Order: sequence, then structure tokens, then C-alpha cells
Amino acid sequence: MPKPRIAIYWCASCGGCEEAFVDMAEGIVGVLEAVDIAFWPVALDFKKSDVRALPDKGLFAAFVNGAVRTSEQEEMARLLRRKSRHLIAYGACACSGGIPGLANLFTREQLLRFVYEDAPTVSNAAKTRPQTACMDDGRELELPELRNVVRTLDQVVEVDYYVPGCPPTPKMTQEAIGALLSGKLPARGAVLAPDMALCSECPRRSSKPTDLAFKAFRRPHEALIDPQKCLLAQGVVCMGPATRAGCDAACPAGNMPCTGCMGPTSRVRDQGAKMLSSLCASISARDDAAIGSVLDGIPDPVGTFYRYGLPKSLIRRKADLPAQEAAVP
Amino acid sequence: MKYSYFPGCSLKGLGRAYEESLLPVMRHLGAEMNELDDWNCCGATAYMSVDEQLACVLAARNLALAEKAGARDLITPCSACYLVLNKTKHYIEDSPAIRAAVERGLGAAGLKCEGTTSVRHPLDVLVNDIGLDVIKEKVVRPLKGLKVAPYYGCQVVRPYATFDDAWNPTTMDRLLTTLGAEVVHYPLKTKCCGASLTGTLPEIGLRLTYILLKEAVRRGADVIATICPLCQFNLDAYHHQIEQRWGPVRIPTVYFTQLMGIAFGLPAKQLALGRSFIPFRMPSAKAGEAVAPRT
Amino acid sequence: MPDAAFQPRIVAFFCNWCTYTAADLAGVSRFKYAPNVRVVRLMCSGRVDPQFILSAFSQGADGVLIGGCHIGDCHYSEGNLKTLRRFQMLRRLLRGLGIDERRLRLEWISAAEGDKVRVIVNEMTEQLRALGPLGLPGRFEEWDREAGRTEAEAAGSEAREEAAHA
Amino acid sequence: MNAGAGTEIRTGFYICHCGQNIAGVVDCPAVAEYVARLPSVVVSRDYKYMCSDPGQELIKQDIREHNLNRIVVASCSPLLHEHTFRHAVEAGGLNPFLFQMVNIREHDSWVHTDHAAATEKAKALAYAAVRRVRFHTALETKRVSVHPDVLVVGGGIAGIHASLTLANAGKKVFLVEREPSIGGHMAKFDKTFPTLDCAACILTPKMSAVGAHENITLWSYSEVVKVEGYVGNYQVTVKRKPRYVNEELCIGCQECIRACVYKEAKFPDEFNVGMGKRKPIYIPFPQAVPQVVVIDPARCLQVKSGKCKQTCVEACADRRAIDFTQREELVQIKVGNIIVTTGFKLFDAKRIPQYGYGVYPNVVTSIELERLVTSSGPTGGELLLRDGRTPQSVAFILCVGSRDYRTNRWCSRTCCMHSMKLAQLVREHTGADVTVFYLDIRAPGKGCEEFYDKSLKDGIQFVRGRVAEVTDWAVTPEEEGKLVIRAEDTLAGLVRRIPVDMIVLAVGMEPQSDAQDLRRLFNMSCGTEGWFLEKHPKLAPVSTFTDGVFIAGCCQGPKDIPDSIAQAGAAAAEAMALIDRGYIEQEPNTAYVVEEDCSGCKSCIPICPYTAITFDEAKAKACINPALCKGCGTCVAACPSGSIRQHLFEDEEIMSEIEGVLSHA
Repeated sequence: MPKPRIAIYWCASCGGCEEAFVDMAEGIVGVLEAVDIAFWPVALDFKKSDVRALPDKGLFAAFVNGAVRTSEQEEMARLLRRKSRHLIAYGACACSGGIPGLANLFTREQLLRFVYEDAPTVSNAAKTRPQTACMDDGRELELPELRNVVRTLDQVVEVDYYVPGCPPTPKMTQEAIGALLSGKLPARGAVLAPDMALCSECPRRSSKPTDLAFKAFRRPHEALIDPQKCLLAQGVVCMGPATRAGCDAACPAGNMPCTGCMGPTSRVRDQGAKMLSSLCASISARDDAAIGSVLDGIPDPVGTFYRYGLPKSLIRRKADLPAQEAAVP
Repeated sequence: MKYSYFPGCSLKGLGRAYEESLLPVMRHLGAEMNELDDWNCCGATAYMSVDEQLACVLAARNLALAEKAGARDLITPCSACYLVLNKTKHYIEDSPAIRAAVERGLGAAGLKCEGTTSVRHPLDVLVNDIGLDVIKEKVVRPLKGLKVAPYYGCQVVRPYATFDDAWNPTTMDRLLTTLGAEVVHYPLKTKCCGASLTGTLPEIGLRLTYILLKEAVRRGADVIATICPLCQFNLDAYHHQIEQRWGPVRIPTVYFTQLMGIAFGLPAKQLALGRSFIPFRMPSAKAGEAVAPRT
Repeated sequence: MPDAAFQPRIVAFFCNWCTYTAADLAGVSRFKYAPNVRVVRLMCSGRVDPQFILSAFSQGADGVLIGGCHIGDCHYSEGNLKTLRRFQMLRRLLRGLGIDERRLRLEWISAAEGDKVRVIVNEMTEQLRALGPLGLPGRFEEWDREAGRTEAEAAGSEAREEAAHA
Repeated sequence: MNAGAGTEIRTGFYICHCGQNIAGVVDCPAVAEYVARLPSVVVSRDYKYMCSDPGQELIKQDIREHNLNRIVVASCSPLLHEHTFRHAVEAGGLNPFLFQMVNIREHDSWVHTDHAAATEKAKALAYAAVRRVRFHTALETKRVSVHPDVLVVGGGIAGIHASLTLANAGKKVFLVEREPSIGGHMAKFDKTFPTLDCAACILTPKMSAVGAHENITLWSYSEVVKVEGYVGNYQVTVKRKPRYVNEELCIGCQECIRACVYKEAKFPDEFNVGMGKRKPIYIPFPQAVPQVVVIDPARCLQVKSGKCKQTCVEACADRRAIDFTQREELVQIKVGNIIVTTGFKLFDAKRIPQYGYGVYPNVVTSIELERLVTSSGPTGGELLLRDGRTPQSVAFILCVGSRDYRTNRWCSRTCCMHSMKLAQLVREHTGADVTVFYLDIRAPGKGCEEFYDKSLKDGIQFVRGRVAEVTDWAVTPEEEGKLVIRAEDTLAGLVRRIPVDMIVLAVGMEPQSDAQDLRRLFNMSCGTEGWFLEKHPKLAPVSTFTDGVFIAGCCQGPKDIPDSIAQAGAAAAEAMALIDRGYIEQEPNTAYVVEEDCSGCKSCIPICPYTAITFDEAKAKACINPALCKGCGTCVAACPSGSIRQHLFEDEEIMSEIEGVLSHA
């Protein structure tokens, strides 16, 4: 019996998720014994045409990481959806938008202008911008178009399972692959990580007080963080209580607050709103002015509460941005 | 402190003593009074009763001039002016028809009235802006032993009780006490002085004046202090006719600013005390000595 | 220019003890107000999960009104204080998300203040009318339009691509 | 009796016309028709009066015939009839919580004029409820036992009557009174209208009965400072102020008062509203209960300076009742119910300066006159002017601080009758001419109109019109030396000046100045005017929004003695109903932790004002004590991982409601 074939693909992604496969280290050997890799542009020289040549559902599983931002990514997402039995949104960007999802706070024009013109490190006197078509050797080439909106994978195609994290840990990856191969799967649409908040596995949990009352919030660089004590107890915004477990609390263990990459539990629709609710309820201030000055300690609420999940949040995108913009010449 | 000043006709005529005492007192307290350039008649109650809309346009011109001059406060010492200008402000705010008429009227003269200037009575300004503490510091000749009946009249607190109670105003009471005077209990402080009835229906008007005088005398007052030129005139000018009808009730009536001037030690000449029919003398000087000996 | 015909949709979360009762009182007193508000009754304004608010906006509310007991008067001691803190942060968050913060309003309305319900609802309706529709569901649709290409279209582009490579 | 998970949802929808109250504005049949087409709706009906027996019967019958497992009723406010319909649902054989109510009267037909918009709103609300009710589950109400003791706060006539009613029924009562004696305002009255029976004669026996009753613990000179807990189980902290006299040992012989180093009584006496004098050690009034002296710490030399010969202690001799070591004491008690009867305060007549109170000595308030005509009063019942003359003419001004937008808008209800009573007493005592200035005479009580009639026949003059002012300036010789009332006589159509010797201001009633603090203490509401708010103005006049806290007497609004007593009896009966049943059923809207979901993040623990949430260290999970949870849901909103839920207010229920009100176009 031939080994099941899998594909690994990246969309709007930093490459960390690719790295996460490699980070399985010797664990990958076991994986490779069990499956054939049919498509993995980062590591192996297969072409899109190879995928297209496969019969529909010819792939056992496709692991797609990265948010969907370009026409090409949309197309690949659709292609892989068609070709695979299990489409897995792999990593925070594919699951909920991730860091690239924060681009939903800007218009395409704002982004392009900054990246290609205004960024202090850019030298582009001709103001060259990416094009959707160009001539090469007399032939017209079609190039991907940058979309106006960043999307999660499941906002483009149907997704069977989610493996969250920025990036998912090797353990989670191995467990996900194991579950897929063994067929011991939860209901379709499930997140392959514990459905409980991070505090459950946080080494600092026992130091969290039961009478938390925030007098001020501090950002990590503003505080000398006690490596043992609950970060919230130190006034550092830690998204752990509103974030799914499964990463073994890697950040708190490394003396940094959780920033929420694993997304919310299944019972929460909007991770940012929930964290805000929990956090703000426990502020000690009692009047408008005093509350305001405590809140000043969180200068970027959207970036704090939706660092990895803006496209997946209830509002999805800065609401007053236009849907379409005239293509930039 | 800078104030725009709207004297109105009275302060240039019958009520000259009011202006003549108000200006030095304000100056003495370091407040600048700039008479509004090209002011006109406020319209008084007469015009209001004939044609409200036109009366408002007439009065609003003064407000517009004050606004144009950039005045935050317009001081109007005459109670009638104070009431008419305040009323005009309210009417412009509340009635679209009047607002339109005013805009039209003033517009023709290139003016507009947006309601940014407050119409203030000097009593309000003296006590609430400048303050009794500052006034107290300036008192060099406390009005010790002087019994004063504080008389406010009707218009300054009714219907717009802007800075004091409509029934029982006490601003002047507190001011007079600060000057060292003794304020007698004078429950008639907002009763009618007879107003223009003293001229038109003297039987009624003079009787009202008489009651005010009689009660002030009965309560042991040496003098009645007023804040309105018409009140002062009625209480001061009709003693002869009143005495013929009801017997003598001789008591002088002065502007509160004149009493302030005395307490501040300002020269008597500057305070226009000589303009009253019934001369006022400080109690200690009852023998007939001049009021403020030093000049 | 605000559209006078625009009927804003307001979702209101009223606490059982004060504001809901005040709205009942407004009814008993026959105070008339704009029919644009839909009240969801909760025991305490502290139960208002920020998810409810964002959810209302995302489903077409033009405004969200939270009504609770006055500070110090909460039936549950301090639930409204928690609401106030969340509300303050939510306003900042909404600003960041490009939603005019005037679309979210928190009012303390005691059981006796039936008339305040009338005043606030009318005021808010007018305010929202001036702001115009938020219309998030419509925006979502517009946003999705660019990615909404059909499979057939996708196949067509694949065919073109193949031809180009050939 | 309940549709479990997985069974098909079969919803019955009922829209009530409420006569024309709803149907006059909302097109009820159209709403019913609209709902009939919604998924899961099996029956959809409109009916004239859903709360009527046939209306309820309709629900029961449909549950049986159509096998309904969810019910939605669109009618009035759930605060009014939720219980009614839940009972009907239960009687129909369904769990009562598989029910949702839609408020289309108070929140719709009564407040909107646009029929089409109101109908659309009703549809949206109905749609939301139909969606919401799908998530409802069968719940059981929780029973909590009721502590049989009752706290009564305030020892005026209402508090006295409530205490005696309960005590006579065998209930233990704690009666807490802030003043040194119970009796309240009524103790100061000479006679009572309209029967003119002596107030002391009817009040004193009741006061003594309180003092002597084995079931009543009377704590005078004490205040409630803290109330915790909930209906059936309140923990109350009472502050007992030091009276420097041991209540157990004092027999009220008053030897100590005679022996006080102050030979003359020289301090204003509260009972006589400042018109009489007392010593630093005193007994408030002869019939005071408890019959125990009290030492005024602000006046007593020993308390103030520690330097006094303590002749009082000597006089008390071996009783040793006087105890200067007494300190303020906090006592805790447990009760199941609380009756608040904290009364009113009188309007301060100085707030209307034109009436000259505080300026003219012969302008007095009604309560001062009451003391002046009482034989136990400062003048021994002789009504004299301040200069010792007997008044020849007396005028009463009614509605002082009542029915006036500048002060209080309400009618104080008792002043008309009270003034007429005093007017009759004045005539009886002095034969003076009496004129009463009134706006309207309000004499609706039993025997009151007849009393008015009697007043007229007795020669009391009534002038209808608001008095403009009271002055002492004369216009005519007859007015010289008199107080002059200027008033418009609206019946004669002229302004009158009436000179009199004495003027009595019938001051109205106001909420106690600390009513707002009390309201917070007992978790009650106040109306805009500041009176304690009853749960329903008609149907629950002595209940408050907090179960187990009742109100009676003038703290709820101005009223006379019979009404106060009736309310006090009603409040006692309400408390007894709870005590005798022995338990109360609590709305099952408590929050609960889904243990397998909880991460143990402890975020919820500081949120709960009732410390109902604790952290189970062994399981590392949060845990909610349902007995302590009051169902606010604040922790539910705060749980960052969605692991706390709330019965009746589940996230899905609320979310589907939001979705519902918005998705109906």
C-alpha cells in the first residue's frame, strides 16, 4: 500500500512554520517513514503542475501556513483544497491571520507606499511598485495581485483542522500528524490543541494571586520581570488566560508574556474581546480619570488583544477602510 | 480686568450720579471700563410692549457692537437696560422668528449677534468677579454705624435671577456688610418702587414709593441703597408730594456705588453725592458736616 | 449630509434592576421615543461581555447602548464598575478598529429615571442618524468580493497559465 | 417533563393584545403570522389577554396537544408576568424555564407611536426570543431556608406596629431606633385627626408593649451600619452608640437628672423641637421607651472633659447604672427579613425666605405649634406668642415645601388635615380667628371630609391661594405691629393682605437626609424624589427590588398614621409569609464553572462581590458556591476562556438574541 501523500505550503508567512517542521528534528524521520511528501516548495523541488496532476483528494493532507493575501495564495489554497482529503490550517497566520493579519489596519496603498517608498531603509527613487503583469522576453507574465484584505485560510476555503501557534511546536505538529494518520480525529473543524487556557500549563500559575487588581500595566521592556511570578501579577499583560494551551507556555517559561498566538478556546468567539473583558474588570481604579490612566498603560489595544487574530476577530478589519482601492499605477 | 460698559440713557441723564460713582469705584478696584462705542437706546420696557421683534433688533445692536468689540462681559448698571438686553439674548436664542428678524436687521448694518457677550450687572461683577475680599482690602473708611436698607428693585432679579435669588437677593447685603455698614432687615427689597406710575398714576405710584420710604425709616435705616437709576429717582425725587399726602418720611437714597466710594475714601466730589434731592450724610457727620471731608 | 430616512439600529443591554425597570417605567408613563432600540435584558451590566458588543456591531447594529445602575447603586454591589472599566477600554479599541466611539454608549439609568431612557434613546438615534450606517455586514460582503472568485474562474486562470508555460 | 438535548424543538408562540394596550399599536395578528413561519415554531397565536385564565389555558392545552417543548409569550414586562407564564408552562407539563418572554408593551406599544415601526420591532423581539428559547434547558429552582428573625429599622409608629404584629405572631424581632426613644413623629403630636383622639393615649400603650414584649429586642440609640447576605439570610451589623447609662440597670427614676451639676435645664430639647430645655443627662420625654436616661456626649462635662463631680453617679448610688466607660459597640445579628420604616424629615421652612421663618418669631411650623398646644409641651399647652400675649388671630399656610416646583413637587398628603386639626385646637385653646390659606383641600381619608366640614362650621376661614409672602410692613393702621400675609384669593379674584398675630407653616414631608445612604445599605432603590421605591406601585407596595427587604410608612412616601400602620401590617405579613413557608425559591440564574474547561487562571475570583468563587487548590480549578452566587453574570463575562456559564443567561442564549433582533430586517 502506498504511503499517504502530504503537502506543505506557505502563503503570507514568515517561514517560521516551515521551520517548525524541521524543528521536529529526528521526529521528522518517523513522519517521513509514514508519509510521502508530495509538495513542499520550501524544501523540495515539486512544481504546482505536479499538484495539479494529482487526482482530486489525491493528497491525504495539506498543511497550509500563512495568511491569504495575494491572488496566487488564494489560487493555491483552492488547488490544495481540491486535491486533499484533509486541509489543515497550520500556524497562527493560517488559523487566524497572525502578524500579517495586522495589515488589516491599513489600506493596500498605505502598505505599499510605506514598504516601497517611505520606509527609512528603502531607496526607490523611481517609486517602483509591484505589478500584476510584466513583459519578459516578449512574453507577458501574470504576477500575483496583492489583495486589499488579509484573510485566514478558512475565509477562502473550507478547513478541516487547525493547528495553531506561532509557530506550532514540534510536539503539536507531531501529535497532529499522528492523529491524522491514526484516524483518531475530533469533529471536523476542530483545533488540534487542548481546549483549555494556557494557565493550565503555565509554570507560574501557582504564583497568581486570587485578588488581582491592576494599578498599572507595564510593557515587558518597562519592567524587570520576576522569572517565577505570574506576569499579570506583575502588571504585565499576559494573554495566557484567554489563549489556548498546547505550547507548554513557552513564552512565560522564557520570561516573556503570552501574546496569544494559539488563539482562543472553542468557547470564545473573539479572543481580544474576552481578554479585554477579563483584564479590565480587574483594574483597581474606580473613576473615569483613574481608569483612563491605568488604560494608558496599554497604548495599542488592537495590537495587544488581536496580535495574531485580527482577521478572525468579529470586526476583522479596520472598519472604516475602503473595500477596494483603485490599483496603484 | 476689562469690561465693556453700556451706560444707557439714564446714566447720562437722571442717573448721572450712578455713573459718576461707578466709574471711579471700578477704577479704584483696578477694573477697566470701556464705554461701548456708538451704543444706542436699549428700547426699555416701552418699546418691548409695542413691538417685541423690533425692540429686540434695537437692543441686539448693542450686543452685536459689544461682540464686535470682543467683549466677554457687558456691564449694564441700569436695571431696565440689564433686563432688556438679557431678555433680548434669551429671545434670540429661543425664538427663531426673533432671531431671523435680528439677523436681518443687523445684517443690513453689517453686524451680527451670536450671543457670546454676557450682560452683567455691576453688583454681580463687583461681588462675584472682583470679590468681597478685594473690596474689603480697599475699605479705608468703614461705614461704621451706618444703617442701610438694601433695595434691589424688581428688574435685576426678575424674571432672570441670574446671580441672586428672585425673592430674597443678598448680594448687596453682603457687599454693604463688607463695607462696614449695618444692613437693616428690609423685606421690601424687591418691591415695586412705583416705576413710571409715579408720573402716570401718581396715586398708585407714589403710594408704592411711600411704603418703601416709610418702612425704611421705621426700621431705623439712615439711608436706602439702590442699584437702579429709576428706583433711586423715585425714592429721592417725590418726597414733597409724598409728605403732602402721608406725612414726612425723610430718608436719603443713594447708589450702592456711592457708599462704596465713601468706604474707599474716594473724594466726595467724585461720588456725585450732591446730586441727590435728599442729601446723604454719614451718621457721625449728622450735624451737617460734609460727607467725605478729605479731597 | 445625514440621511433623514436612515433608521439606525441600536442594540441595548439593560440591567434588570435599574435600566430595564426604567424602560418599563418609561412605558408605564407612556413616554414616547424612537423605535430604533432593541433591548436585551441581563441581570447586571457586568454581564455584558465585550463579545456581545462586537457581535452586535458585526451583525448590523449601528449603535450599542449599555444601561446600568448608577455607580454606587449596583444591585450587585460593583458590577457596573467592571462595566465602566471595560467600556473605557472598548472605546479605545473601537477607535483603533475604525468604529466611531460614539456608537457605543454607557448610561447609568436608575429605576426611577424613565424619562432618561426616552432622552438617551432619542439622542442616540439622532446621533447615529448623523453618523450614518455602520453597516458591517455589508462591508464584510464588499471585502469578500475580491476573494470570491468561483472555482470555474480559478480553473480558467489555470488553463491560461498552462497555455503560457506551454 | 423536559425536552432533552437532541429532541426536535417545538415552539409555541403567543402574542397578547392586552386589550388595546398592545393591539392598539402593534399589529398582533401580523406578528403571529410572521412567527408562525419561523423554523421550529409549531403554534403561533394572538390572544386578547394572555395572562387571563383562558390565555394561560391556551398554553397548557397546546403543550399537551402539540407536544410543545418551548414557549414564547410576547406581552408585557417579564418583571410583571414572567412568573404567571412560567407557572402556566409548568402546569402544562413543561419545565418552567423552557420559556422566554418578550416585552412588547412597556418597551414597544406604550412608547412608540408609529404602528408599522412598532410592529416591526415586535417581530424582531419575537424572532430573537424564538431563537433564544431553543437554547433554554430545564432548570430547577433552588430552595434556601429563611431565618425566622426579623429586623425592623426605625421605631416610629410604622416600625412599632410592624414589630408588634410580628412579635405577637411569635416571631423574634430586632427593632433598631436611632434616637434614644422609640415613638417617632407621632410621639410629638397632641391629638390626631380626624378623630381628635389623644396621640399619646393611643401610642403610649403600643410603645410600652414594644418595651415589654419578650419577642422584641429593642435597641434604641443604635444604627444599622452594614447589611450582608440575601433574602432569608441577612447578616446585619448594628452600631450601638454609648448612652453612658446601663439600660439593664436604669429604672428611669430620673434622680440623676435632678442631681446633675447643671442646676437648670439649659440646652435645647429635641423632643420639643428646640423650644424647651433639657440637661446633659435627660430622658427624651415622659413616656419614652426605653425608660432609660441618656447622656448627651456633646453637653456632659464628664464626657467632654473628664472633669465633673459626677453628682449623677452619686444620685444613682448603688444601682450604678451610669457608666462613663461605655464605648460604641458593634453587634452582629442574623435575620431572614428586614422591614425598613425610617420615616421622613420635615421640610425646612427657611428654604422659602419669603415666609419669614427664622426672621419673625411668631412664624412657627406645624410641628412647633403641635408642641405649643400640647400639655406636655414647653408652655404646658398654653398657646402664647413669643412675647407672652395670647394670639387674637392665627393663619395657616398650607403646602409649604409641597406641590411647588421650586421645592418639592409632591403633595405631602397630611398637611391639610393636620392643619385643620391644629386650627381647631387653636380655636379651642385661644378662641383666635383662624384663617387657612390653601391650594386645594385634600380630605379623602375616612372621616376627613366631615372633619373639613366641621372646621368650616367652627368658623375657620379658608382662603384659596398660594401665599406670596409674609411681612411685617404695614400699609394700614390695622396692620401695624402684625404679621401681614399677602396672598391671591383665587376664589374672590383679588390680592389680599391679612394681618395676623401668628402664622403657622404647614411644612411638608421630605425623605430623610440620609435616605440615599440607607438605600445603599439595604440595596433598595429611590424614586427621583428620594422616597424608597416599592417593587410595584400597586401590586407590591411594601416590597422592594431586593427580596426580603420591605418598606412601610413615610420612608416610602408621605402618608398619615392609618396608612402607615396598614403598610406596616402588610410588611409584617409579607415577612411572615416568607418565614412561615420556611424557604425561598431562588431564580436559578447562577453562574457555574465547567470544570473540564477551566484553566485555573483565577481571573474570576476577584470579580465576585460575594466571594462566591473560590479556588480549589487540589483540582486547580475555580469553583462557584451556588448558595452565594446572586446571578449577576459579571464573572461569566470575565472568564477569558469561556469556562464559566450562567443558567438562563448562557452565551449562546444572549448571542442568539442579539442575532435575532438584528437579523429581522
